[in-house]
Amino acid sequence: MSEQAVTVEAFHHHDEEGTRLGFWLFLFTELLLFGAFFIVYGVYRSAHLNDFKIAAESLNTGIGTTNTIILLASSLTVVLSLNAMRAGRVKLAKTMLLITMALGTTFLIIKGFEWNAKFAHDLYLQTSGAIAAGKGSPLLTPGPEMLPNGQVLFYGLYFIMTGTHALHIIIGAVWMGIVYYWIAKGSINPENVGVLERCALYWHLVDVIWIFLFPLYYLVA
Amino acid sequence: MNVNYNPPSVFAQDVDFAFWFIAYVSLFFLVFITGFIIFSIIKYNRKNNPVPSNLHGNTGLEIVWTIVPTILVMLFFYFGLQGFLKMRNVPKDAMEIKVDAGMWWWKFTYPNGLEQNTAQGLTVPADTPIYLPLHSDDVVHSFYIPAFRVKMDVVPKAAGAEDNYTWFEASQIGDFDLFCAEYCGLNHAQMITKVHVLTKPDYLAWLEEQSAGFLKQKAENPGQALITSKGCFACHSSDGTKLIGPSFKGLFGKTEIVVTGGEEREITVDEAYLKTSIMEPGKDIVKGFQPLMPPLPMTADEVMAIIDHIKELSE
Amino acid sequence: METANSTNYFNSHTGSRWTSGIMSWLTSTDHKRIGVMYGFTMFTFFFLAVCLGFLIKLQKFYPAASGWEIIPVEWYGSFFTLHSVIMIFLFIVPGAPAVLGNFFLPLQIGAKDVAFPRVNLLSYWLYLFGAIMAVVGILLGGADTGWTFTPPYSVTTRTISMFGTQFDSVSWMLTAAFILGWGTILTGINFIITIHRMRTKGMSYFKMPLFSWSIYAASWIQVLATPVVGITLLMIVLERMMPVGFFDPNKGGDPILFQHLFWIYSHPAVYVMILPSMGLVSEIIPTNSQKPIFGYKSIAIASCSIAGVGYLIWAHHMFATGMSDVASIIFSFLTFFVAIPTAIKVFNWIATLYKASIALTPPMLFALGFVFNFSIGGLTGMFLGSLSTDIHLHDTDFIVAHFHYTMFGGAAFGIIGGIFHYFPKMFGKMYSHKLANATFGFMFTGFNALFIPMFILGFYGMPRRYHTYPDIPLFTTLQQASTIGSWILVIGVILMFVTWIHGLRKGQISNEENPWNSSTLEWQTASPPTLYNFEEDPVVTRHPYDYDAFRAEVKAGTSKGARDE
Amino acid sequence: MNSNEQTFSPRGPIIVFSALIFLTIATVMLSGLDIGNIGALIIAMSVASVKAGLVLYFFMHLNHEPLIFKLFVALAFVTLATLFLLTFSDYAFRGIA
Repeated sequence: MSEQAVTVEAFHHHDEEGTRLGFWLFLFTELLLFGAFFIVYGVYRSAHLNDFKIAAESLNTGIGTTNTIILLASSLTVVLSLNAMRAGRVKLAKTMLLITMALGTTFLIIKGFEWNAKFAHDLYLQTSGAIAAGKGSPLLTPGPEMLPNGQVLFYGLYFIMTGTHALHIIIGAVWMGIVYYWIAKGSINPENVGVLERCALYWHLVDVIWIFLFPLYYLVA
Repeated sequence: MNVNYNPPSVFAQDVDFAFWFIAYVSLFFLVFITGFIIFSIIKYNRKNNPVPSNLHGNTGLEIVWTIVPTILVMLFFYFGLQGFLKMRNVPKDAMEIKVDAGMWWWKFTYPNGLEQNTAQGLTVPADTPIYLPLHSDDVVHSFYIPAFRVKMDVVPKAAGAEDNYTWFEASQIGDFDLFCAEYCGLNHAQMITKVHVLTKPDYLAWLEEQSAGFLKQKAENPGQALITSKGCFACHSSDGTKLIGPSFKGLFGKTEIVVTGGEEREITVDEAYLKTSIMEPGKDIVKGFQPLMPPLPMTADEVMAIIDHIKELSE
Repeated sequence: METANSTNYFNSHTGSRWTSGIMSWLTSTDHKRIGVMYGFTMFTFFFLAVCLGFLIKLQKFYPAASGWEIIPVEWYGSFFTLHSVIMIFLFIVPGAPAVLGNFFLPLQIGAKDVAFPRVNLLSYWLYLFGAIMAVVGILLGGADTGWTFTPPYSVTTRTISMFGTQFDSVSWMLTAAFILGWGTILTGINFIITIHRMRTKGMSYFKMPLFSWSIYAASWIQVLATPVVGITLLMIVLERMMPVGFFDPNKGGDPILFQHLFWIYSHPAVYVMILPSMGLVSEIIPTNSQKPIFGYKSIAIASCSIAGVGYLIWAHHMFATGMSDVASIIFSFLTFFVAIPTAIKVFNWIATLYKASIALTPPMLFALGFVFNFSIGGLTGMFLGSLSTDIHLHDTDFIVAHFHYTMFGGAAFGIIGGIFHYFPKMFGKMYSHKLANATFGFMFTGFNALFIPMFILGFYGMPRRYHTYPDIPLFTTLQQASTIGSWILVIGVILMFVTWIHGLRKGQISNEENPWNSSTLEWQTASPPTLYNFEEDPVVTRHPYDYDAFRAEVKAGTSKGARDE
Repeated sequence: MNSNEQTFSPRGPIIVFSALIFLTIATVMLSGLDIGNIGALIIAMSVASVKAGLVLYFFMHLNHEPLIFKLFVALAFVTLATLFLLTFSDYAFRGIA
């Protein structure tokens, strides 16, 4: 081949709508990913209805409701941030973005306290200190110190599903921080809101998932 | 191996009818497709036919080859369903033989308590429906008798969940292969035994002869019975031969080097050690062996009976 | 190529600081370079897996009683697992879409690149990283779960390392599969958006070539099914590392639920593997027949309906697991509906040959070989969709033969035929047709000799994944026939590599844009294609396979045809 | 999406937010009612679906997007629903407890 190789500027193709459509497709993959969790939850709930109810009683509906409202409020602020940016009010957009991040962090802190309370009651994944110590031997004979199967499954799913959700909140909040920095730098501006828009879409999706997680864990008791 | 053109069990004819029906229809289409390709290659070769037509399609033909396959596959479905319904509906008067599968053994438990292991095989009377509940405590196995067209996975289930089942009715005397058909680890290919089909009188005589000895031994030496029925001999010999695991012969009281969590230490085989090894097999591995033993759910009494028998073998 | 100083993708590229050397490839966002890189990586792994397959067959040359042992029993599980993981996750799933799809989808629809070139490069990196992780992991630890990772075995197995190391290669490999999954998801998103947003002027949906249609259908499966299996595999990792028990019966879990979630992805995934190959065959057959493909629209719609129905039939892999009888009957019924669009496609392909002007070029041989093999694969699938026969044949060598007929005789023959078809366009060189024909001869003969005996073995009850087999004369004869077939097939595979390497190094330089005289758009650019694919954006005015119009264009000089015509 | 929203008005989003809060409180209250398992599940899931719909349609601006976006969203949800339905064709007829 020719020795005089030349590098050419990356092919620029501005298609805001196409990019957004692509981002929606990505959001569907997130939806289907949680979908698998929801299927597992649905199957085990139908099999262990009473255990699921008993276990769900140990979750605090008040905390769950508070967190739902916090997340909904953060959805509001992020949409306001986007609208403000579109209307050219950069400062307002930045403020709203900061509030969103703060609300996300509050959500995580409350979630952390909630988890901590469960750990204190030994409701660690395996649900019992005695059993937790025997980890690595998954075929231990069930004994009296162990919770019924249905409750074990409930707590396992609770920790994994809310944990995965919290991970998404963290990713969203970090992304928002980066977006904030870009707004401050000016690379995101009223003429170029694409990244802010996608960040907001992601945040809303995380909210949508919580909208389903909330009744399934806090309201089924 | 018994490969019978007229398979020796009750619903096998249905399976084979569906099989050969699909096979002939498939063969017809395969011959047609291949023949047409070869015909075209010769007739419409570029040399023979340098100017192609500009044929885009033909709606009538398209409709034909949508409808014809639809009808055929619905027939395939119907014939498959027929056999399946027979497979899943166990006759009321069926005799129950419990099947347990483990890594890498079979155990068959008769209504009177008689147990048969992999070496002995499954002995059944002819012309009698046999109902087989399938139980596993470790991993998924699959109970497969090719000659009878019988197969069902042996799936470990949660407490309270129903075990899988299957049934068959042998219509011919003889020995037939019984395989494990689901990959279950190292000795998957050794999880093979035989089904012995006897006439009814022969079966009754066999049952009486076997049961008397077995039940007596079980009462006298529960440990040995357990070791046999739990399949321990698949990996642990009683004569000093080194198999997958250490031999039981001379084991008790022996000094061994074991690996615990990556560190080697020297121990003496005592009751406490044996108990740990049975309940948590991955914990202390005797040097030179692989951590392969599956934990088997057992009561404390059963564990003690086994330890007692290992002591006997060591004397 | 018109001028010596024109820029093609070999001497200029986009998105990278490096101007030459391997880094200029590894960091380029040019879809053509990414496609070629996928090709090289993928066929390297393919060769490794072929070697493993060869050893697995050799192991079965003599029955158990002979004491014959090529692969120690401790390693056998790892061998077939590695063989299947490489073939499925590293070869066939990315095969046609990532290599030929990346290279030719933008060319076929007249686009400059894919919609997200940088995401495309990220997909390749994820693929490379996941692939190395899987292969290294399994070599260090020797995971022996099979590619289906069925619990509880996949949770409890503490595998025996080939090198005596303690290494949790099962978790490692599951994580690798998760990463590979994200690579395919991103590729899928990229292709869907490319097709929706970047078709050139006049390229309406029903003027797209059929390969693009098949890529479109396959991409939807990648996007909507892969996340399900991704998270399911991670649940197994969690079970191995933490005391949770989603699928552990001792903690109330149901192992069969894993199989549902696994097949929710893995059944549609077989259509990710086969659809693009069907698309390639739909390109090769009309080109070498010099006439329009028969029933263009019904093939395009059949691609989409195969993808759609493919979602509804996953549990036909589970008739013998003890799921509810109702579910078995529903899934068996639905399964047959995927047979109908498949049958339509096969009939359309052979009808295209009618009154054609057939040239038996190497790609055409592979395409016709595909039709034959895939017909066998599809028809034997009928036995497995039908309930009672599936119960008997499930988990035997019959299944192994069936899916090799669809995946190797089908998908891989399609990919290899596709590469022979597009080789002159990708590299601007022509391989030796004699070598290519010999490749086909050995591969086709060897493949059929290898797998036809396995149908019979399966019918007589030989279970799959057996390290050895009982000493039954019928088994021994058939196994030996099959093993000898594998030798012929391996010669074919080696010849294939020889043909390609010879073609790349010594092949006659052919700057012909359209050596096969094909009517579709990708042949109208230079060979190898220029940097942004087309000198100016092409405008499409006719049906992609309208050969009468195409011949008129060539005569009028508005389209490029084969030089010798 | 229209980029011709030149003036900023928080009114629309705040109305949607108020509806979401109302529905949240309503679903918590309704969960206290004794209407059986299936009934409670149907109510909780219906309310959640309405909330998710509001977020998708207004906050995520589906209302301003072309038809293709709506078709894609529908396809994703239909897929998920199908997976649920077919999985339960097994579990609804089988005891796994």
